[in-house]
Amino acid sequence: MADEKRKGPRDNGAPDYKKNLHPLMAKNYGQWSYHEKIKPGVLVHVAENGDKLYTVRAGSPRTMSVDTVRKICDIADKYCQGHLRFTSRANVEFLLAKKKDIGPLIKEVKEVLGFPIGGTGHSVSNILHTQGWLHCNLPGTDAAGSVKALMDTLMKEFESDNDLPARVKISASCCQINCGGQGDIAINLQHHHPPVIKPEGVGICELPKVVAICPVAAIRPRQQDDGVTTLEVVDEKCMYCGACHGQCPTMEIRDAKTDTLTIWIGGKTASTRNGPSFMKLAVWGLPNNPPRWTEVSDAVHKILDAYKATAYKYERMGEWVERISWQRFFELTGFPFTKYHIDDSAMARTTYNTSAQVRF
Amino acid sequence: MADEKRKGPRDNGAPDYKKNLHPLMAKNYGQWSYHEKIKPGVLVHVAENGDKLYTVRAGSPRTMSVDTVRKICDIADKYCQGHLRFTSRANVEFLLAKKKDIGPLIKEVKEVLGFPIGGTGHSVSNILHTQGWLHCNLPGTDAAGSVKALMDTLMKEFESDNDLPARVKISASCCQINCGGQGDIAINLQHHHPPVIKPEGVGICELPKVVAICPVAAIRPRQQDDGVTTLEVVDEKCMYCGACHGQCPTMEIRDAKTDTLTIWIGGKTASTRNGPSFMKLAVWGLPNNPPRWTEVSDAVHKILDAYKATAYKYERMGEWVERISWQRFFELTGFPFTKYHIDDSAMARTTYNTSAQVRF
Amino acid sequence: MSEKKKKIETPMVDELLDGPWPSFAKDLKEWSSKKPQVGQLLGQLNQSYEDKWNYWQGTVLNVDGYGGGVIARYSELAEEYPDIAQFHTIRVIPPAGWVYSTESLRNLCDIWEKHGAGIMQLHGMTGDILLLGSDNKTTFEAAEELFENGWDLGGSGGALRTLACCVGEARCEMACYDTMKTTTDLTNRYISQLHRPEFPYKYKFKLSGCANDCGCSMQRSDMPIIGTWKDDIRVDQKEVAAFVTEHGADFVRDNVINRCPTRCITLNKKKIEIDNKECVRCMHCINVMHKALRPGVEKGVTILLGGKRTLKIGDTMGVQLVPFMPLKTEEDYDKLYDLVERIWEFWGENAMDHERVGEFIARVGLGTFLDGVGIDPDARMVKAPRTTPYIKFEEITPGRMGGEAEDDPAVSNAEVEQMEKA
Amino acid sequence: MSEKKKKIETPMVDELLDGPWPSFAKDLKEWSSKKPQVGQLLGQLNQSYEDKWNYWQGTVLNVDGYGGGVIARYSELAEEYPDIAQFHTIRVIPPAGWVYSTESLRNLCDIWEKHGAGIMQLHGMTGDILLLGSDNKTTFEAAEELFENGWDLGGSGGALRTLACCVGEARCEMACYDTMKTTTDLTNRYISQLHRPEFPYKYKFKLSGCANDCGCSMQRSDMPIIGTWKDDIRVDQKEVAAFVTEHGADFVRDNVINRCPTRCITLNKKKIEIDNKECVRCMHCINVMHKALRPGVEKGVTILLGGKRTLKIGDTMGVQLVPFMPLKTEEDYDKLYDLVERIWEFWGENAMDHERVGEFIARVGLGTFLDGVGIDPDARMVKAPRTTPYIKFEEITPGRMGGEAEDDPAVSNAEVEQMEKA
Ligand code: SRM
Ligand code: SRM
Ligand code: SRM
Ligand code: SRM
Ligand code: SF4
Ligand code: SF4
Ligand code: SF4
Ligand code: SF4
Ligand code: SF4
Ligand code: SF4
Ligand code: SF4
Ligand code: SF4
Repeated sequence: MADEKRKGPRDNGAPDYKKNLHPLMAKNYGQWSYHEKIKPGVLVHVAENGDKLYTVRAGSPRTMSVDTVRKICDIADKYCQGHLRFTSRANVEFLLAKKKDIGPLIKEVKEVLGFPIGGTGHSVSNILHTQGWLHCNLPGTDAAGSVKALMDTLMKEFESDNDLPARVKISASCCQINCGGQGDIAINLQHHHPPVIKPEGVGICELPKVVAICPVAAIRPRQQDDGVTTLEVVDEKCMYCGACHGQCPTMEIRDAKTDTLTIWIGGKTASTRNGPSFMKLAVWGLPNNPPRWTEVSDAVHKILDAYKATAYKYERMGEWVERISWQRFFELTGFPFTKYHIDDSAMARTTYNTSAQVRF
Repeated sequence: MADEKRKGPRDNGAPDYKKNLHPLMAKNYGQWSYHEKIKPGVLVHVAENGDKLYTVRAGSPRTMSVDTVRKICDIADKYCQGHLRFTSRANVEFLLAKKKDIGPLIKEVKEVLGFPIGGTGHSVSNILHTQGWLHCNLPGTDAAGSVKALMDTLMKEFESDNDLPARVKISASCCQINCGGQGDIAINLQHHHPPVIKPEGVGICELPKVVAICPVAAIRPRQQDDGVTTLEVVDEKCMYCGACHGQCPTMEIRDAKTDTLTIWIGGKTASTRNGPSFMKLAVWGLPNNPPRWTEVSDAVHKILDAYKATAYKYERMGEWVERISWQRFFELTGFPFTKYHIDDSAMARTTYNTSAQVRF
Repeated sequence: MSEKKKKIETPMVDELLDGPWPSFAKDLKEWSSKKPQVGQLLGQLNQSYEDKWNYWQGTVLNVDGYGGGVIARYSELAEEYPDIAQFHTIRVIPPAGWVYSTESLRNLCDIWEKHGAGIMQLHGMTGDILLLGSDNKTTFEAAEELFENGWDLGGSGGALRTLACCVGEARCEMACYDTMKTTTDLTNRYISQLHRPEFPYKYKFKLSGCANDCGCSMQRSDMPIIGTWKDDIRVDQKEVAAFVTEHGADFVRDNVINRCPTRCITLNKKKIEIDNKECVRCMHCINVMHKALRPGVEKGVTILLGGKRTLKIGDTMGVQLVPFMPLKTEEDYDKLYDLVERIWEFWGENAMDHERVGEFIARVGLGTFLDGVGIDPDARMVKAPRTTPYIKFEEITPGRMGGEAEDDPAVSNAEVEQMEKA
Repeated sequence: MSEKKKKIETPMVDELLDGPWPSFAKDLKEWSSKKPQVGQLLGQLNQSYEDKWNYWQGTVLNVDGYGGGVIARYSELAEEYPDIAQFHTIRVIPPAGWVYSTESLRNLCDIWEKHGAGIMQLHGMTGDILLLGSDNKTTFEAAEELFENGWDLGGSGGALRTLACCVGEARCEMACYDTMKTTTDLTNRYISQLHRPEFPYKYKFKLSGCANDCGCSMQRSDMPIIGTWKDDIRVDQKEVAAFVTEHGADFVRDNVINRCPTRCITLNKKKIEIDNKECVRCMHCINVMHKALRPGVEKGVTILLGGKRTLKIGDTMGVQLVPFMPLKTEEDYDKLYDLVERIWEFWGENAMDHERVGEFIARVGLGTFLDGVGIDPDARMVKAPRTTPYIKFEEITPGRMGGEAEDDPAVSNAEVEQMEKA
């Protein structure tokens, strides 16, 4: 029987969420009435019956040793009736039944874990990110490291909840596949030329599959003089997306010499007000500079400064730029507007200014 | 010398506009200060120096005998110092120096020409239209006739200048080439299937040119059993645009049995407020029914009624629908929303509702 | 199909004789007493109404030295209607802004009664005077007499087309530049390009004195030229106060303040303030309060490119190419000409056959187009920058101009790499 | 490349040890005293920092009976760092909403310390618990122990992926449906599709309790399910008055009234009125005045389809497919399942390899897709109807589903016509 078990899939499915809920969550499930901010990083949710559940949000590095996770559990056992949660931005949320526990808990989180408290309200919360050089096979840059470097410069924005006009969501991705989410600000790796085919690798992948994956049919098989079938990429069709690289490592799309970082702004997933929006290119050509990527943090701060200075309250970054115009965005930040900012996709025409409206 | 002249191009260029200007236009050229409405169809433009130029706008059928044009000239000679103009919507504008001439002029325009006065301010002005069966080689419907039939039902809207929330510009086109302009409301002919190749005609046009004109490469040459080269159209690629028909009459795109009329709304060329906009499909499948096309006028009135009832002042039709939503437009007018209303062009994705925003 | 008859019956067309809107049918029916071909025209039209079918075929006819300007038609029902066997239209360039002296209009009428069917359309959608109904002989005679009287043929085919403009400074206080002069100057400077098709496809200019675009340039011309201003809106606060008094502050708020696309207007009691840095010159506030507000005094034009209607890639609109250009001095005009010629050169050399400039831009991309014409990118050219991260850096992969894939395009391949290593 | 050393130096990574934000580097460095492979991991990372180059290669490893859930990696620097020669990640399905008892978290820690490198990521972008650092043997051992403790593997490959949802009714007064239950039910019902790839490509659900979309569904999931309500916003006028008193009427006007996308709110003194027919359930007013305003009581979900990020056709967002569906009773859930299955069937049969459902819709058109899935068109599915007049009437020319052109497509040609006549 043990053997049988070992061979087949168990298909256990998802853990029972009910067993994991904080007792006050279970009791007041679907019965919450309102919430209030207590201070940055600290919320209280009040149930219809008056019950109060306190939440302390702590910034987390996402990648943790089990020792660190156990320390988190220790704190939750002490103050949170043995329950906690993580947010969709990888922060830790400590759930408390008693208001008086907030202070001691925060003290312990800071001292034991070194995690800052914040990320609520109109703050810069944790940065959504990907694997980078720590684990993926495709990255052109690091993720955890570059995010650590950038967050080090954004503590004020994380730890306050009304320093900014609205929530600012940042994400980072380490190749053009973009496992990172959309964001008010997104930092993405940018490839600059078609893949270079590593001759030693040709043959290790299924050639037809590699040919088939290319979205623009830029890859085609090619007979070499020696009779061996290899691949070639039609440069003018290739858009450097890297899909082939995911399929076959031989299609090397990365290039330590030319890969750069780009910053995209104005992404939004919420259907609030103007609705969701895609992010758009703000800056390209930033050097990929480990270990602190200062050019990136400088650019991010320029954007945040302009936003803080001129956005209305409750105006997300994309809504702000839409209002003030991209022309003003480039003026305010000093970034150049180049031909590469102009869309050239099949839908490019919908992005052109097809009106005589003009600002000076 | 006369002979020489007859052979070469004269390249006279444009007539000298200065010689054609009404004396008050010439005198106050670039020196106008403001204008006022006197009554529907009648404007006064006041120059910096106080000069006043009165304009009486009369609806015209556009297609006229020289006799009618001479009658227009007679009136202009009598009241307008021998000057008049036509508008970009083919209306006649009588230019007067004296206010007291307005009444007698209007009387004469109505009696002699039978032209109505109006088309100014927030009215339905003359309908922009094309050749139709009167002269073009491509039409699937008539133009002058269908416009006459429709305008007969829109006299109230033409002769008043504040019956509508804003200006309503209508246009009509007689094949999918659409020589008619954009419009708040546009009535266009719609083809419903790929061209049928008339065998007797194959060979009269340059085959490579016909093949080349197709925007979606749906046409290809084909060897017949008898060795003759003919053409064939790949149905699934063809979008019934009729470009090939313009190139070669053999590619018959029209079909008296299936061609219908479609109504598109919300087009706007002015960069005012929301800026220019394309018109969008409101109703398809209206029968092409000479000589009075009543189904079309019924549909147009449904649209105008809904617009009058719910638009704000100064809100052009496209701005109105954008505000109230297309969902409400279809509810208000009772027209069905079908899958054919959903864009399927390369830019279709930009037209989908990519938000959770929803009305009930 | 109906049989040949002596008297032409037009029962369906006759249903358009009455009704309040002026009837072209009635006019032509009356006129047919003088010109039998007009009666036959109505006969053929009636046949079309009955059959829902058209009976004109197109053909080509050119006046010596001209490559366009005549739209030639022959009737498929010529047996029945012999006088319209050939029934061509001559396109004639009108005076800018369609302002006429009765003298010049009568001159046209006379020529056309003499040589043609005496039917005129004032005006065609492009802006031409259309003279309907000449045959293979009278077309030439009419053209000759038109030329002698100072008229000229309009455009057709892959050529510059007849220009059109709004009435502008001749009668409109909104006008920010001289549309009539510019139309006339462009026509005359490029009259050869208008008469002798040498472009990949047609090219239309339409000119409007302000953003109201009464000249319909945005979606119906390849090169819209639209008046604008650079400095501040001129405000006459006395007139503002009068307007507010007359209409009420609520009216002003609902119809002016809240309709400004950038909300850059504020009303303080009976005084208006405009944040001109945020004004996009949309004209709305000026339209509503045209006695109180006026465009600034540093006037000029915004130049757009690539508008057209549907055929092939669907409707397009002009894209903002030059946010501001003054158009006063000769030097200003030279800059405009220079721009036009650079565009024609680049488009002419690189476009495919039958490819409008807007289609060309859609194909090669605005960025590549700007490079080709030598214009610096400006954020005002776009609503927003790109969303897709697939940026092709042309330093590395030059953009493709030609329509067809090259036989031997540049490729990256393994062999080359191997060779490099060897 | 650097030489093999006894002590691993990581000077560049070390620059990330300090600074106010918690350092994964510091954590892992400390942890490496227990797990040597973690030190080697940092060594390889440091090499990457120096070379701006990555040293992982991908490979495939599957637990028996599973077609995904393990992301297998081997190091190109295995000679230098032998203990990370194989260094896989196991994806584990978390409890819905990422709420944990410390007991269950500790259980995971224990398993992972025992069988793996003891590195966890809480959580992956899709929502999985990521356990980093097992080899070809320990992966199986870890999986076995995970299964025995009630855990299960997450998705990868052309399969249903691990679902994610916002905290919803467990701690949020905005929630309009039970995101945690729906996530858990969908996971369990479709656990086979999650474990054994049988789709053209990946399929993600993300669930958010309201339009705020804290679950990031719109652009990062194929099927966003978002809470909404059908009746009126509940207004507590006493709280409204309190809010106006506290913040002032101007604040309410600037931040609530004027920010409503359809401007359907009016403020009369200290009373708010909402024209609920025009409200688009955007949540904004409720967000700002969350003590005074609440979603209605007739709650349910809006279902969208086709969101994803960049690869291939660029970012896409969910398209509104079902404006409203209640999600309370078993019958309601059955309707959801039925919809999901119809979509999977149509997409599964007609999509190309590696074609997400959003890409499929982009290719075949939303109209065709609706037909295929059996949903009636609704004007709410679009921002606006089509602009292009090239309508393909499918009664006459059926839409093409397959990716490749048929060898022998239907054609219209002259010969056929001739034959018909004969
Ligand atoms: C905990 C979390 C949900 C979860 O299940 O994990 C959450 C929780 C709350 N969100 Fe959120 N949101 C969370 C991620 C998001 C995301 C997704 C993301 O961050 O990537 C979004 C969409 C972002 C976007 O549009 O790109 C999101 C958009 C919102 C909004 C809409 C903001 C706007 O555009 O107007 C609100 C409403 C508000 O701000 O008043 C909101 C409001 C809230 C409230 C106030 C809801 C409530 O009544 O409890 C919660 C406390 C928020 C706070 O931070 O002050 N939450 N919220 C997530 C915390 C992430 C973090 O650690 O920072
Ligand atoms: C005479 C004419 C120009 C010409 O050179 O022929 C003209 C003349 C005037 N237009 Fe126009 N417009 C004329 C065609 C247009 C067009 C083109 C068209 O009709 O196809 C448009 C653009 C339509 C569009 O957006 O699709 C046009 C959009 C405007 C607007 C902008 C309306 C808006 O969207 O807000 C104004 C401003 C206004 O209404 O206050 C305007 C205002 C005016 C004013 C008030 C300008 C002035 O101060 O003199 C003129 C008198 C208008 C009246 O009718 O009350 N005119 N106007 C055209 C008359 C056409 C006709 O016979 O009906
Ligand atoms: C006469 C006129 C309609 C009218 O009744 O007013 C007209 C009539 C024809 N148009 Fe047009 N177009 C006329 C203005 C337009 C306009 C409107 C405009 O210029 O403002 C357009 C849309 C704007 C644009 O340029 O896109 C227009 C877009 C077309 C097209 C499509 C061009 C395109 O690239 O999309 C064609 C087809 C072609 O060129 O191959 C076309 C072709 C034709 C032809 C020559 C049909 C043909 O290919 O044989 C028609 C000749 C009819 C005839 O018997 O006279 N006509 N045509 C207009 C010209 C009169 C004039 O010179 O003033
Ligand atoms: C681990 C993770 C990033 C992270 O650090 O959190 C990740 C990592 C990888 N992603 Fe991803 N993706 C991860 C979430 C995402 C997301 C975000 C999401 O799900 O919300 C996206 C964008 C949303 C979407 O689905 O479009 C995403 C879009 C992709 C794509 C592009 C898919 C597309 O159709 O556009 C690929 C490439 C592919 O599938 O061929 C990809 C492929 C990959 C692969 C498997 C690379 C490969 O092809 O070998 C990466 C494995 C890295 C590793 O070593 O573990 N990953 N990937 C995320 C999964 C963790 C988890 O299960 O919780
Ligand atoms: S973004 Fe690219 S490199 Fe980074 S984790 Fe995703 S697939 Fe890997
Ligand atoms: S990078 Fe993308 S576009 Fe270029 S060959 Fe590879 S798959 Fe094709
Ligand atoms: S719309 Fe078509 S049929 Fe009508 S005039 Fe233009 S080309 Fe001819
Ligand atoms: S109708 Fe248009 S799409 Fe169809 S074959 Fe002719 S040119 Fe091509
Ligand atoms: S476009 Fe402007 S300048 Fe020209 S007529 Fe219209 S309002 Fe006057
Ligand atoms: S012209 Fe338009 S943008 Fe400028 S202030 Fe007036 S309404 Fe606003
Ligand atoms: S999406 Fe809505 S229900 Fe879910 S956590 Fe965010 S605010 Fe609450
Ligand atoms: S939920 Fe949004 S749309 Fe509805 S009333 Fe509030 S702000 Fe307006």
